[in-house]
Amino acid sequence: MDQIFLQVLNGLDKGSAYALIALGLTLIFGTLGVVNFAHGALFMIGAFCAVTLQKILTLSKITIDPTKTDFLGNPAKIKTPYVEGWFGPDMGAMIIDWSVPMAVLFSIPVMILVGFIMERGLIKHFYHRPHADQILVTFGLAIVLQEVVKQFYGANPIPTPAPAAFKGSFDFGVMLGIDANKVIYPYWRMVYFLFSAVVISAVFAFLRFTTFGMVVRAGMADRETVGLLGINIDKRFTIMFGIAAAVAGMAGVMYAPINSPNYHMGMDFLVLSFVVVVVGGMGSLPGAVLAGFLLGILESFSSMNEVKSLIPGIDQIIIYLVAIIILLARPRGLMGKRGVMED
Amino acid sequence: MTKSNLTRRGLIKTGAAASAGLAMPTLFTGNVWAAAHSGYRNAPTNGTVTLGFNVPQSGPYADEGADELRAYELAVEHLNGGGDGGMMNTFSSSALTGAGILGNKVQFVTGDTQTKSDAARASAKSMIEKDGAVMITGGSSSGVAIAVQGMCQEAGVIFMAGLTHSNDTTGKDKKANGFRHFFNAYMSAAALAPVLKKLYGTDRTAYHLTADYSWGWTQEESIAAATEAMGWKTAEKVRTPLATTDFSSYIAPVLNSGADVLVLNHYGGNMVNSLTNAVQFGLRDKQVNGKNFEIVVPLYSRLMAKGAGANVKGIFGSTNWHWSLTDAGSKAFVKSFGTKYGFPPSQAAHTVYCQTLLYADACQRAGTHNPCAVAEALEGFKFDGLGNGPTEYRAEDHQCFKDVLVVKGKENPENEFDLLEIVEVTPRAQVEYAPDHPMFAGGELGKCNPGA
Amino acid sequence: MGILEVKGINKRFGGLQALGDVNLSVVENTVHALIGPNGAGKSTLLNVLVGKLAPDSGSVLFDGKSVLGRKPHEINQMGISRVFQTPEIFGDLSVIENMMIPCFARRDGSYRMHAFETVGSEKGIIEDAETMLSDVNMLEKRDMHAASLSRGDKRRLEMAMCLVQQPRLLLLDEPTAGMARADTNNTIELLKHIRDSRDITMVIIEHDMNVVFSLAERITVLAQGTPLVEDTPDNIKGHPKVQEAYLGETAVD
Amino acid sequence: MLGLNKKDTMFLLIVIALTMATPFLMQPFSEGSALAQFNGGYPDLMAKVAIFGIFAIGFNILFGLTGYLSFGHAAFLGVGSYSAVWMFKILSLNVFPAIILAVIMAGLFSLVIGYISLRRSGIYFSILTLAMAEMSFRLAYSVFTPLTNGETGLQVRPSDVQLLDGPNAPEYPNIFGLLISDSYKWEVAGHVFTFNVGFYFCAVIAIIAFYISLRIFRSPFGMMLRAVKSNQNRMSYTGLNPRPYTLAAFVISGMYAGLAGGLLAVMDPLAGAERMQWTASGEVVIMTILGGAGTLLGPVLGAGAIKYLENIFSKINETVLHDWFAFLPDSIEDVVVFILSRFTGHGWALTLGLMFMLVVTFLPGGLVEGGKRFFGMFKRKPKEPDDAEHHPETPPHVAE
Repeated sequence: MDQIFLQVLNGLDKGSAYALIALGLTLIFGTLGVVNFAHGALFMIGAFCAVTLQKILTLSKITIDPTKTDFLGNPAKIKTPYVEGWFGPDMGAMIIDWSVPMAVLFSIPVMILVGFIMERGLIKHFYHRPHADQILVTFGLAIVLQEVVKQFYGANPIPTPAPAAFKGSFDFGVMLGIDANKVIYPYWRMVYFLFSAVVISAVFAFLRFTTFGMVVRAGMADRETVGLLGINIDKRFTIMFGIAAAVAGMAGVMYAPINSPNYHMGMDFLVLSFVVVVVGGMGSLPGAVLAGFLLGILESFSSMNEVKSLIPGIDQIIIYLVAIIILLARPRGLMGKRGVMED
Repeated sequence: MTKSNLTRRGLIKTGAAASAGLAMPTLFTGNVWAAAHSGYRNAPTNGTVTLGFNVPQSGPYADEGADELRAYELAVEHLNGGGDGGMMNTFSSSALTGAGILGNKVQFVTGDTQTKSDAARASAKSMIEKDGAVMITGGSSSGVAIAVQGMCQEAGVIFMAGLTHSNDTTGKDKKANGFRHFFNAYMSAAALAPVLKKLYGTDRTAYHLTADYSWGWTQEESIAAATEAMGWKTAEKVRTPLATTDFSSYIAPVLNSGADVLVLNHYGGNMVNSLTNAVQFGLRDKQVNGKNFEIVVPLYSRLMAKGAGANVKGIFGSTNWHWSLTDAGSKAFVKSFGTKYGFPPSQAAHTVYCQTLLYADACQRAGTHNPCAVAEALEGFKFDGLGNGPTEYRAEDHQCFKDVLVVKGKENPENEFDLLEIVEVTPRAQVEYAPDHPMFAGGELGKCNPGA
Repeated sequence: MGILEVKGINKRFGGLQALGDVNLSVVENTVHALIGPNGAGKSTLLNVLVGKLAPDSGSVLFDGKSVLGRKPHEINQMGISRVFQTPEIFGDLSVIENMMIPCFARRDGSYRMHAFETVGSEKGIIEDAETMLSDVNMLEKRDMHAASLSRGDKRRLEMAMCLVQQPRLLLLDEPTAGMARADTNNTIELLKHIRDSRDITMVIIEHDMNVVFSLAERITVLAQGTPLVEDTPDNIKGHPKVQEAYLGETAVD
Repeated sequence: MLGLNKKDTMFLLIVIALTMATPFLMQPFSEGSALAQFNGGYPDLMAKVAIFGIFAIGFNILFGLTGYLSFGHAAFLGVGSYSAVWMFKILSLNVFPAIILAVIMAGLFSLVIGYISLRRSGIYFSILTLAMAEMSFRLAYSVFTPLTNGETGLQVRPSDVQLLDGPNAPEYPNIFGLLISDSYKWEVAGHVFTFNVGFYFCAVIAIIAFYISLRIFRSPFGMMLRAVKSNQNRMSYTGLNPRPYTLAAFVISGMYAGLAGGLLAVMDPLAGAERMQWTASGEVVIMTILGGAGTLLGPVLGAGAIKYLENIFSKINETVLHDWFAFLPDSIEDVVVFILSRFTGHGWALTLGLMFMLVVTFLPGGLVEGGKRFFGMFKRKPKEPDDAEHHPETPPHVAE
């Protein structure tokens, strides 16, 4: 029982990352009609926003300390972050400690800018090209983006820890009256889950309650009609691309403490997030979120020893297996609309 | 020459006809390049000898590959008499003089393994077939090492393995043309076990998380055997898919299992992520069975430790070599590497530097690059001064036997490279095994292949 | 008994009764028009006839055999061809290739893997295709890209593709929709020519009453998914019920 | 000749001539010259170009003709390789049983996957194929290790006893005793040309594969496949069942992939699981698009371009660059080398990504279209109607 509870927790957490990425993908697909294979790269760039901010905050003044030696036996160079110089050691250390949450704010303008450049510079030339071309050019873009990041940051993962306040894990066992240690869950992962819930709700609220959102939703349903009303839907769609990029970016920033970012994490998530979108139904926002959580939970359950001993290797393939079954049983995914992407 | 003539027979004919006026025709069969003259493949010509450095330049191990490449360039510099000579000065064999190998200037070509066995073989082939490399070295994973080793055996060149830790490289997949300086999973286990016993006692229950491919399995097998031999129990052995990035669902059940030690048989990105996740779950702050919960990472690498950041603090593992060693060889190597590049070398850099020197030395002593003679010179070769203390290339399986370092993540690093501290140097005798040990059985060296 | 017998067809979409108890009998070698206001269920009925939609109940017999539950290509192989509202042709292929494909379908059935013949060696097929093209005055356009044809030519091509199969029943879904007057008249002439020159039954859905009354021999009026009345064009013109339900105030001129 | 009209026969003859002359064409620079680095005329690369050419030609029959974008074709390549190596292990080191089994197994495997995946179209089809291939890769890497030898790759061991081979049979893949790895080197005027048995074996098979693909393109079947891409709806209402056509195309292209996989094993008897990964499937997509989807020669050009980039560009390390630009003043040399090294050596993937993006954006028809435009600039006469590939009556210009 407690195991099941634990794996549901895990699944929700995995699912939140999938859902956030899939949400952005679906926004782009629903509004612009573009299949964006570079979306995983946006997630990766988001994570590297956290890395970059951390690097900026730890930019250091170098002083020579003759009393110590470095690995070559030369006098040691001591690095003191400028931040510590400006705000005092304690305050400075705290600022550095909180670099990941701060990077969320930092990432929003960066990601919106990246999104605009991508849309205006590349994607807009592909609105009227076949989906295959869109897939291919964004796939090329994904390769380029990850290689560029690799040139700057190397191939190794870069640790970007969460603030010390979120260290350790919460013991649900104690709370629920089960034995201690039976059901523990890291604080930061709970933060991640809550964060994604907030972002998902914000996106839905934005689309539901603002005029802008209503126009966009109308545009998603029927682009031509909205165009006939004299509303410049293209401009709004460009902004939507920026928002989708920001959602992916924030998902990446907050994910950085969970797994140290590396340049190919985008590709790792790309296939998964596409499977999520397709399972949810191309173009359906609730479908993307639902499928994200569903696949996250299924993935967690399949990694349980009990399940693995029944079907060896099931955790290797569960996501794909589920995707195949769902696509065969429900051709348009869980909540997909008819006629989308069937050309 | 007409197109219709382009059959095999036609080629021989036209080749012969054309040669009369133009150049000496060379007819080769059976894998041979310059063999017609020298009796082995890719014999040095024009006073230069070409070595092939086959390292991952793209993919997750690209940084280790880059570090290996730095060490190779340094080794080539030293072999050609440049720089400060590095470990050539401390090496117990004095055959090398800084005048290249056998008087031939050392050149090198590089290739990208992409950490895929296919790509690695292709790039090794290209170095052998196109660039005339007489020796191939490098790699940062066992799958690649075994694949390339097999290819070098077929092609008839020497393979000096880089970072490869699987028992199989010198076990069931060993080859006469292949040599490994790096240690292996069995040695890790044998070195770690006594330390773990001393630290954590004999009444422990281990939970294994293992990368689901052959290297992971051999390490899991080795560690489980070694720890069980000293009284530990094994609660569970769980295989994790290679592509896993989030290990939470594998780590969450650990505390429930009654285990009080978590063994992470992961390497590279897997290790960084699984360790980070395990620490996030706060496992190390927990008490199980009245004992502190512990995590062990049998194979450590400083570059990976860097990726895991502060999470490595206080966690035990083993490593082939570490820059903080204070013997003369290590110091010389760190000095020349650090001076050239500005940071200390990794264990991957160290092992490939040693391999290059060892190869050059063997050629020098054998008086030829012929793989069979070189192999003979390496087999049973005892040496010292390369940073690991007295070392021997065992003739039976081409595995180096030397002391193994047990390290732990340093609690208070003094600088960004100071991530691991050496806890114990386990002497060679403790990690040695018989060539026909069951974990290594099933393979044969076969005969050396000079490619002729 | 007609060549096409539709009995008691019902089809609901959610709460909407798209077709309610439709009965229809089409006599062989006649032109039968289906008319009715928008949303009367004409296109739905057509989709049921070609196997695109499955009705909730009822039966459709073509030449005594049921067409329900068969796939579109099987229904076509029974001898039913369909012309769409917007011409459905192979835009990426040349005009002659467009014509050859139905010729192959007629000769070889729904699937045959002739991968090792060359198209050029299929003399009989090419001959049939060219004959049909010249029948519809398009022979000089044989090597054009079908997508680059004018709309009228696309319609012509589509009809030619259907006719070359020598179907026993031709279904036409608003063949003149969106056409200029001249094109419409050409199409009427073409259809008349077809009607008069071969043994073929046609079911035609049309809004343009000019087209309907120039061609049809029987007319069924549908309203709200149910046949209102079926009669000859002359009788339909003056039928009060039809005037009320469909033609409204403006009677046919 | 061979059931082809005059122009196609000419086209085929030119392809044959070019293929046979590959050892010269890919080795334009003399040994020891600075540009020798760009020589690609060594057996492994030449054979890889031929093999991946076969793979891409097959993929093009599916993608180029029917428009179905499969992201899982690497799985069939992998199946082909594994089958071939198993044949080497248990039956004979002669290449023919290996290749035949590779094609059959890949055909069966693609029949199953195609039957399931072709129930959907568009991106749903792509995701289904991707999912199945990725499952195959992951299982091959882990659970199926007894069958595939997992991470290390399946290889022939000395302990394997080939049932059909006698005691004196060669220990390496061979064509009835003629070793695949045999090479004839011809040194002439500073050039070294290598004629390798394996390459010519692959080349002959590649020519046969190309010929078959040419016949399919020109056949009624090929026309039907293009009809599928153009308008499936019309196809069904014309009495044709699109499913068997697409399935046949899928299986044919799967068999091509299996053949390529078998040949990979012939050239190098090791089958690694990575060659089944979705990125490997992506690679054949890139090859086909880069060269020109739907054209006959495009896929081969694309395969050549990518394999060349991967093997030659990745070897241009900073030391090589420094050698080249040594004539420059040091400071400029460093800058030039720094910039260029971003795109060569370890940066070759960046070049690949950029090149791919540029081609998709500006040359949707791929290199073939680029070539046409290039030659079009020098032509005085107006061009023939666009893309002759689609008109059997007007066969393509031979320059394609």
